[in-house]
Amino acid sequence: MKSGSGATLLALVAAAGWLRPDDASAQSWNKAAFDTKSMADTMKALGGGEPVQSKDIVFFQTPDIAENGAVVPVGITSNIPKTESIAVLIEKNPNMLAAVFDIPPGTEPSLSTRVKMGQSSNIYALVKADGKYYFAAKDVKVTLGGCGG
Amino acid sequence: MRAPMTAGISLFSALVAAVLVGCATAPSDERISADASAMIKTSFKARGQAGLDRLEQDDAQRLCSQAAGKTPPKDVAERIEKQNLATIKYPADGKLLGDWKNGEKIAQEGRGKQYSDDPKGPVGGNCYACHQLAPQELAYGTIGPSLYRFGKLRGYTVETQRYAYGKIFNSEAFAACSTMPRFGHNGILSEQQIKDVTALLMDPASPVNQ
Amino acid sequence: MADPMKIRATLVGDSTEVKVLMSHEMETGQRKDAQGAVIPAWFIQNVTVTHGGTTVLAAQWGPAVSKNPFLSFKFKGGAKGDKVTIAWVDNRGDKRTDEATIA
Amino acid sequence: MRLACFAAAACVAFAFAASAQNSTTDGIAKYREALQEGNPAELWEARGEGLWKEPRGPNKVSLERCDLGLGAGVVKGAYAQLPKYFADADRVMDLETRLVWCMVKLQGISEADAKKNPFGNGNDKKSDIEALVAYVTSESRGVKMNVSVAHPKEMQMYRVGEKIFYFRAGPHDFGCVTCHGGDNQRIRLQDLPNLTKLEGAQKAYTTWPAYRVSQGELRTFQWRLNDCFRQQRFPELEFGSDASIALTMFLAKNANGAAFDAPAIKR
Repeated sequence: MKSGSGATLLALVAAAGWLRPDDASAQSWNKAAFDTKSMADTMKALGGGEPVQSKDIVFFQTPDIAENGAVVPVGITSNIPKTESIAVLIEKNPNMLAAVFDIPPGTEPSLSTRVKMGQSSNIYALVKADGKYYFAAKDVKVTLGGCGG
Repeated sequence: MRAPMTAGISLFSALVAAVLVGCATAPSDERISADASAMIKTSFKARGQAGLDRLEQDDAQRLCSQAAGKTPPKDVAERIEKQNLATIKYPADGKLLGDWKNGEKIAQEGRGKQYSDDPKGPVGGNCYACHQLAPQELAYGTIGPSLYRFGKLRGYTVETQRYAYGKIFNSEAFAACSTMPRFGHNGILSEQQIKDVTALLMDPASPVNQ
Repeated sequence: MADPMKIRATLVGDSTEVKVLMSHEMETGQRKDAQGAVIPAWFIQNVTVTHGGTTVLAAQWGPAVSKNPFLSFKFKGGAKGDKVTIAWVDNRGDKRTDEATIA
Repeated sequence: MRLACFAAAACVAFAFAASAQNSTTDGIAKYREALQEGNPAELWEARGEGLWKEPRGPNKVSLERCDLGLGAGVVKGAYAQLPKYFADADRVMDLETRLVWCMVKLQGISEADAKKNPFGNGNDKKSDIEALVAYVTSESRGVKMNVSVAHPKEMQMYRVGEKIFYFRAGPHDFGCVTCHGGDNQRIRLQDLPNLTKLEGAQKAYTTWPAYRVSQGELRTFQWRLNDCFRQQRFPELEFGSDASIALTMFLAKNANGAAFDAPAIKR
């Protein structure tokens, strides 16, 4: 977690571009954010402030070890007031960004879904609350399969 | 009163009849085995590199199937072990240890001989499926014993090298009806591959012996 | 056309819990077929959940969301008998809309 | 034990490996638990129910008059009593072969067409059989397994199935028993049920069919057997073959008494 976290933070900030409020209402899809394939690419798209690590973002139902990387359950709860959106990023996937959820008022800032992981990696939960960005990280190991397919 | 009595008697006679019929017609164990062999022949189709000839059992396979997961009777076990011991071919150059790094790759490789595998593709020993070897690999199976520190515990002697090579070549030479494949005897691994896996077990520098 | 979603909407206290399974390949665009040709990306990009005409969740997904996606969340304000509507659109423009009654 | 380990530095490495192993097992247990919250098998169940009720085939009739052993059209609890002997076919049948029978006899679909796609592969090759199996088996959830060997042909299938379980052949000398004849065994990190014991047979049989997250597909018991034989390095087990039914009979009967609990979700 510590090593390379500077670069990671920059990457997270870069990804923040998709979280502009006007994206939520329309059926838009932020290609630039989903297309970034590396830290370097992501950094080029810089914009927005640096996110702050927060203990108020909690992972639930997210295993330490995934028996199969094709389906990794991820549950994220944000206890930060005025949470507007929650994003799921996988550090070592070819494209880091997996999903973004906009949370309107009245919807609990807590959800669970399932993502693919190519290898053991950090999962980041990135939260936008009251215009500011926060994140939490969880290391998930992906094990080998069985009898060689 | 009458009705239940009648019912009771007829139920009783039905049971007797059933038992008698059962005794008269229940096929013998040999008959069932023969039926099973016949059924297997009509229930599979050749695919890829796996032809129907693979359903033909050799002596050891037939006797071990009869033993039904248990150790066969002592005389049968001795016969199987003797036959299989005679098949072991030690390397002509006398060198039993290859490269443990290749051995580790072979131990990790699960592909080979399945109808879904490329016949030209890699064939591995898949040792980790059943055995613990190098402690760095946590995803190991437990069908076979742990082989962690195999050489260190037994001593790096030529005798142990020969045992390890021979066991990989033909496991049934040492334990009739072992669950371990006869890698050399059945042509799964080449002589060089068996040397490499032997090195994984017996080379003092191998991670297995750290 | 895509198979229907499987949606469960349940009143838990004063919140409605929504659990949905969607039938979709969620192909990454990075896999190759047996002939070595790249299998084109094909995945759900937008998911919108509405209740009484109001959006209660809007999502953008990339191909890293698992095949046959699962999503679970809660919103306040639902009542038994109300309808919850879920719609998705994928990168080919295929769409699917299904609804469930809050139980 | 601990003191002895303390003395030898190398022992520490071993103890570390052992504890890493335990946390691996615990972690995987938690992973499996997390998967239970939503099972995509439900998508197959829903499609299967639709297929069951939809008039199809040249005869344009549904499968709602199909007799799965408890009478025409009775689906509830039917799977918990299969395989069984069907007088109309004069054969012991498992669910898959019975579904094929009904598709042929009721709907007028040719046997070749009914059997042509038993194991689906993605959106373009969805299997009707897998969907129907998902639906029918879901209607036995919670029902106690109660497979009969009262008919001589059922008993014959059971006994032959047992022999096939122990049948070792092929380049690796494998049989079902190789992986499923001992207690507390694993392949890599996958637990292997001991199918020769009541508890193992019950746990294994009552959790198929299952959604396999590694494939993103719902897989039936016929698939389970087919893929076991592939890994045994055998030729391909034919769908609905007698050997497949015999083995199913052996394993299903051994699971008697346990509540059926599928479609499940597995790695």
